[in-house]
Amino acid sequence: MSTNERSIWEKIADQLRSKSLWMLHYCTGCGAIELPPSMTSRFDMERFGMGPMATPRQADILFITGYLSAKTLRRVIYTYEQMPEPKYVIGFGSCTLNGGIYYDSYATINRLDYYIPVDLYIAGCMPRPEALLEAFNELMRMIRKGEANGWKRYKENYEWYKQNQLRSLGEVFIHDEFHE
Amino acid sequence: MTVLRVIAVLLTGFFVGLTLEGIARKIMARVQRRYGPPWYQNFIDVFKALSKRGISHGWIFDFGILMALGGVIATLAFVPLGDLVAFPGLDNIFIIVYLFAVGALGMAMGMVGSGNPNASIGVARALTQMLGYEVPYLVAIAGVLYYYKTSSVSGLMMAQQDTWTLFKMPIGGIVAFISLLGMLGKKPFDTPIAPAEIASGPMVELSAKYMGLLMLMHTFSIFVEISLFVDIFLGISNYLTFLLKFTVVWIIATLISAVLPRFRIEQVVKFYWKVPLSLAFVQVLFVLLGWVF
Amino acid sequence: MSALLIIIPLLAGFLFIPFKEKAKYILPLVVITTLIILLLLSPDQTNAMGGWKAPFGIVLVLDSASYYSLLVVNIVFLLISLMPQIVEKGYSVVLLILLASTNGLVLTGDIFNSFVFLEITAVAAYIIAFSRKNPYGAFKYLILGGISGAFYLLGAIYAYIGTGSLNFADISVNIKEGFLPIVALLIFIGIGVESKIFPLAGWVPDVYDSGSPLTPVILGTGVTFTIMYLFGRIFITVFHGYFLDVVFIFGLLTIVLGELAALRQNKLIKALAFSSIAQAGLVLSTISLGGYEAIKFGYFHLLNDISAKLVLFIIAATIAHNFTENKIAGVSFSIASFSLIGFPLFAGFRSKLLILQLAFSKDNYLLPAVVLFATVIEAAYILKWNIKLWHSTNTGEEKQKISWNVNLILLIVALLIIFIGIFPDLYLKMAQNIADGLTNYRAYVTNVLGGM
Amino acid sequence: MVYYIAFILIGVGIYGFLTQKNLFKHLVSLTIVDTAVNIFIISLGYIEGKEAPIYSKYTPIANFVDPLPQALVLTAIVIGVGTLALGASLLIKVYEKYGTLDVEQIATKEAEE
Amino acid sequence: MISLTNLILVFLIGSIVSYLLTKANKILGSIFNFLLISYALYVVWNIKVGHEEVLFRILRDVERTLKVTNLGKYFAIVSLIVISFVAFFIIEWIRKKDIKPAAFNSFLLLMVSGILGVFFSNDLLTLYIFWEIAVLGSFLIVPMGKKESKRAAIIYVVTSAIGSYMYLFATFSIYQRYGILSFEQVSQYLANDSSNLFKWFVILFIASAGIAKSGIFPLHTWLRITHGNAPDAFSAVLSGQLVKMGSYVLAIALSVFPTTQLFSSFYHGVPLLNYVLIWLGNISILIGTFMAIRQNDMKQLIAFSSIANGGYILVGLGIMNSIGYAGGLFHVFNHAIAAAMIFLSFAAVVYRTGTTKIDEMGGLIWRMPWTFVTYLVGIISLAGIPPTSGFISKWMIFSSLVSKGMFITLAITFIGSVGSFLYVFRPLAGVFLGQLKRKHSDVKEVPIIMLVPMLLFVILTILIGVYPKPVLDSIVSIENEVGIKAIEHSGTIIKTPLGQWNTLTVFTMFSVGFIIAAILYMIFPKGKKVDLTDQYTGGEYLYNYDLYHYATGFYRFIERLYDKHPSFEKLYEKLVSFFRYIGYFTYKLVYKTSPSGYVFWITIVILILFWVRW
Repeated sequence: MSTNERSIWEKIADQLRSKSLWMLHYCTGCGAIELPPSMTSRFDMERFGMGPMATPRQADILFITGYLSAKTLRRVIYTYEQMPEPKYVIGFGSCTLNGGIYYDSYATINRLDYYIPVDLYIAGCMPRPEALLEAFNELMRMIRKGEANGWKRYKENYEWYKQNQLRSLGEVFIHDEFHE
Repeated sequence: MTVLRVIAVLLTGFFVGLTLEGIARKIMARVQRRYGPPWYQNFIDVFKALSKRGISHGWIFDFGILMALGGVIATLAFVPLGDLVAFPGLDNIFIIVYLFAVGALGMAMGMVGSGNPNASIGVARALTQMLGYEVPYLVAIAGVLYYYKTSSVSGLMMAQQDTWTLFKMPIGGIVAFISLLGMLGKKPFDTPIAPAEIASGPMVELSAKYMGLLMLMHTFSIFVEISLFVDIFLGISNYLTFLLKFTVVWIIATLISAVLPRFRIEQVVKFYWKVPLSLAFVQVLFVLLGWVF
Repeated sequence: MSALLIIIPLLAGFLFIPFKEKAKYILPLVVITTLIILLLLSPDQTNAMGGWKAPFGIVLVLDSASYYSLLVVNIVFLLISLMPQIVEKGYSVVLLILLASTNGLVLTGDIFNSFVFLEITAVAAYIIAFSRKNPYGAFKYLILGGISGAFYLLGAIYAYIGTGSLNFADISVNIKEGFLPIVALLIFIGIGVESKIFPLAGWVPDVYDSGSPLTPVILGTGVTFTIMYLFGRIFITVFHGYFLDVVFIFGLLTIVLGELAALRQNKLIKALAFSSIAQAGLVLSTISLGGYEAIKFGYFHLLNDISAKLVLFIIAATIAHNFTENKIAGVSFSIASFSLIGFPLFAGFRSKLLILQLAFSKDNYLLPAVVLFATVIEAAYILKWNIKLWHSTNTGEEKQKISWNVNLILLIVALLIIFIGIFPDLYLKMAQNIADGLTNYRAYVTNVLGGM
Repeated sequence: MVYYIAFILIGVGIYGFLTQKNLFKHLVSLTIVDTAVNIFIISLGYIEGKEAPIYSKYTPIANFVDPLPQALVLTAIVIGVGTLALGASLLIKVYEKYGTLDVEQIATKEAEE
Repeated sequence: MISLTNLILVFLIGSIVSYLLTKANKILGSIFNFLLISYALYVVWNIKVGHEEVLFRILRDVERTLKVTNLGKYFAIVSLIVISFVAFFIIEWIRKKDIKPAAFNSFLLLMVSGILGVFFSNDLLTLYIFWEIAVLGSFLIVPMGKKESKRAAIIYVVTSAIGSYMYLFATFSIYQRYGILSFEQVSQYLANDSSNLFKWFVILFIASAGIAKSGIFPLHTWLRITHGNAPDAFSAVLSGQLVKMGSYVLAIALSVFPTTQLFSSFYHGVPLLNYVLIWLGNISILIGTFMAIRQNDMKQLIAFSSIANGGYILVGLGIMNSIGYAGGLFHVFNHAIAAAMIFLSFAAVVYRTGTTKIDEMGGLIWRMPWTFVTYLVGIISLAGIPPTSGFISKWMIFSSLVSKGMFITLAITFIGSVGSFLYVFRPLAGVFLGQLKRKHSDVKEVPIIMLVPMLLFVILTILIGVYPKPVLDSIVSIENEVGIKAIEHSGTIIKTPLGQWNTLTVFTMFSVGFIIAAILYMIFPKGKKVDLTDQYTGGEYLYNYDLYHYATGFYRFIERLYDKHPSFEKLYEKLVSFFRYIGYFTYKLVYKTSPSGYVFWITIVILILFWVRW
């Protein structure tokens, strides 16, 4: 079915999903330090029903907070595939947008979007918590509207994503002499 | 007639349980000087979790969750809420405590069935913690049973004509409350679900629907534990006063857990078998000698 | 007439010295003839040797006790003679002499004559003990036997001084009061060495372990029975049970320390040697409880022990490794060891039960405790051997196969043990007769001295 | 009076056993004990002023010492000789096997087996 | 309907027949075994109580009789159920195992003949005789197991010999004092006997046989080695049934000789003797539980749990009020069934994987689901969790302890029951759940013949758990026979002065809860089935999932608390080596010395006798 007609149940479910988003933040690079202030008393994230979760199995949002090298990208893809359906990805900071200050380095990847579907980007070389909260509210609105369906895109053109990933990483699962 | 009462008990368990959990999160937030989620946040979380498409690790994983929820629902049905008693003659204290073990075993079996070692470590810790808090709790309760000469929970409640058992046997009350904290799995004693150490322990492989069912089971089990404490120690109460006492106990428990860090698992067992067990034996000695206020 | 029982084996022995090898086939014939003669004789008769009347000459007494003991000893000899495999090359001659001296020992009514026969038995035993490269053990046995013979002789002489004559009946009737303790002590030393009492029986393990199957079998069964009979004859009929409380203490010591010593042995034959020491101690302490019942049950237990020991020693000496090849021998070995311990369906259980019941009826709580303690230890080491032989993994290097006739005899004895376990009155009747003969010394005296 | 000599000899024999290390000496002390017992037996029968109990034309009236112990001693001596001979042959075999007659060395050799 | 003596004779002859049959063909022999044992069960089932038979005669004036009492019949039925199920299991099991099949089958029948005799003997001596036959039968089978079982057989026989010989000592002192041996007469004579000391001595010594056999505190060390190493199917019989013979003798010592009348009440109506025995039971519960938590070998783990449950039965029987006694007897039934069920599932696991170490296995549920179900229901009953029968007996013992106010015993029984959750869960998580080892990936389920008895056990446990009427009726008849006020129960409701509960409503409520959960499960979207290696590993790539299994040192954090625990096995080994040293000392001193040593001993004896006599 196309991306935006949704059954009545989907609509209600999206309402609920937007109200309680559980976040698995993949802290790489310098973005991780922005999260504690957004959770504690000044910018209280829990007001919106959001909270950090330890395992991808229970997480709704995969929150990638910085540059991704080839090695860490494999982990991100592996974790992304372990998350249950309606899952959303937020790219935090310019490094996920277009490689940021490491755009020309041999190790990092430039656009996160080629490898996993990103629903929302937050620009800024480490944006402040206010931007983070603004982004969360924006995401909630998108979910309510039914626009945040990156996971559907991933499912529909799965080969394209997989092909991009293999092109840049060689292959996701490494068999070398270190791992018998 | 009993069917109606059972449904009433289950519904109270569901609604009152979830609202109180929401209130607990609000109190926790207020203690940390922040606003905290709305009181109905837990309802949303449960329904959101139920609505997602998760993953399952084979038939034992599903059976474990069903057995857990089924066991706890069965236990809840037997617990008298004030004067609302689903099975008047049959609510024996040992039945409730051991039927509760069915739920615990079901969850343990399901989680370890998932094959993740974090889950096995979490379950091993949960069982050890259970060994820790169960013994002083049951000895204190046995003191009360011996004093009132009946082992049915509603009978115990009715027996507190003049003063509450909490004032009649204060040490027993304290021991039961400490064990209650252990049972609830709140902060000082939440080693099995330690998110930082073993990735939320048994719940590591629980995805959407199973997570929702388990949150339901968690609420029902909290409801069972506290209502047991309220029935036995806090005097006669009709339905409304029961809920009031329930909320007071729940708030005290949340306040304690809001400020305390987490025990290591050996410390939990050592603590429970040093302080509460000796207190329980002192209390039982008093009951034997008849020194009851 | 009863003298024939001694003469025939003696003559046969001396006749066959030149061709020792063929003597192996004569032995069974000789034993059968003695048995036939014995069956022809009637139990209560005395024969004066050389016409000299009782107190002066040597007298051979054949009352119910000696009749049945002879029967048992000869049957044991018959069984051994039927198994030529275990008899060494030239040893059947020695066996003949041993048979003669044991018959003499049982029959004789004269104390000096019993010394002579005791010495002949001892000498035959030394030779048998030396059967295969065990000179040191045999030498030690010789020294010990020599000393005990000397003391026995001293005792006999003191008895002679005390009563003026050497005849048992005469001694039992009119020995002077002062002499009895010294005589009893010396004779106790003399017999103690042979009947494996605790401190005196140092020779038993080394001799029984002499390598050839013949030594433990004949010494453990035939000679032990004769010595026990002699012990009964002297200490009960002649001394009227005078010295028995001391023997009781020594018996208990023998049981406990015999069993404990067996725990440590790593060779089967040595363990069985200690077990036979302990069982001998048990028989002695039961007899020394005193009274007709005690003697009867004592000899009943002795009979059970001998039948079990016969089987155990033969198997222990011939094949001392696993039973997987020769199963029948294994089965009979297990049956014999279960009867030794006292499991219900076997003979040992009956005798142990009767001994316990007797000890309790005499308000003696020490003996049952010791017996039960000893049985626990005995169960430990005998069953250890049982399991080791049944389940030992090393497929024995020398595939020693038992020949069929040995197997057959062992099986017969084992089935006899089970038969006695269920219907004990065969052995019980024998023990009863022996006990009768020993206890009523009035009949013995009148029988020997002719009511003088 | 002769008793005391007999008992002293027995004491000597037993002393010989307890102290000597050489096995042959044990055999010797065994014979000492045997002869001591025989002497004791003989001394019993002696009566003052009587002759040796041998019938012959020189001794028509039976004025004899008690003959019985003397008869007994005969057999006792024979038996003593028999055991001695057997002991000596056994000692030869012991010597062949252990190469020594000393008790300690034999004990050490046996311990090695 | 043949008489009992003929039945026992049939079994004795049967053991020889089954030897020959199994020599011919393994399966035929075991089928013959099974038919014979189930025939015995049929005979015992509808034998009427009070039926007497005279047996052979040992001591002159006391004849031996077999008499069917309620107590004996109950124990016999429980034992024969266990043995017949195991016999059915053996039909398939014996084909692959490398034990000597012919000897195994014949000794099994010999043991059963001993057992039949024990439960129906009417006096102390016949009981001893059949007891020894049963010990002989089981002794011959135990060494057929692993290498260690050879030593285990010796320890087993020595411990049970100690117990039965103390029992024999007491029997003879009774016989010498009163002249009679049958139970009724002995209890009458004991009742009006004056000397308290004699009564104490007699009852304690008779109970010592029970203590030795059911692995209670002082004589419990043999259980670990014997159950751990005996042939797998036989350890089911060993712990399911032979231990119950010990409980039978304890029941006799406590209830047939009514200790409550014999002795004055020491604490709330419990005489001092019972109190001592209860404390022995307590210590064995503690030892059993805490040692079981440490074990890594699953069979030894369940062996320790048999020690703990033996302690439970003794505590139950010791209380002697109507509820406690009924609890003890019911627990005999539960533990027999649960232990047999668990050991059969272990036998199945060993039949396929060949090892009993928990950390060498894992994830067997995906290959052997039915064995898992048996083990699961077995541990639910062993741990005493409501829907199964295990809970009923524990509940009775708890309520009787509370009504008697014995709080330390109560605390220890709670430790025992909660501790049992821990140690039964260890094999569940280590062996059945978790990651499946690669070398076990081609393991198949056990053949059908082995599955049938296991699943019958499952049905039996749940059936009795929901509808305990048949077992409760026989317990009521026992209690009337023994003279204790019977518990009143109606079908599924069990009433006690403290409170009552209905097994049926618990079960229905449990199933209602289960259905509600199932409905919720159906409504919401179905989870995608994921295979075992798709785990959350903190984003890491794992290549060898065998290591990703948590089983070694499952409760290491508690074990560390009592690592330096006093071990009684070492104590008894020191004792044995002390005895051995005495033996060695005498051997060296008296038997191995030179000739001068011998002469020295002769002179010593002469001197002593001289000194003593004059």
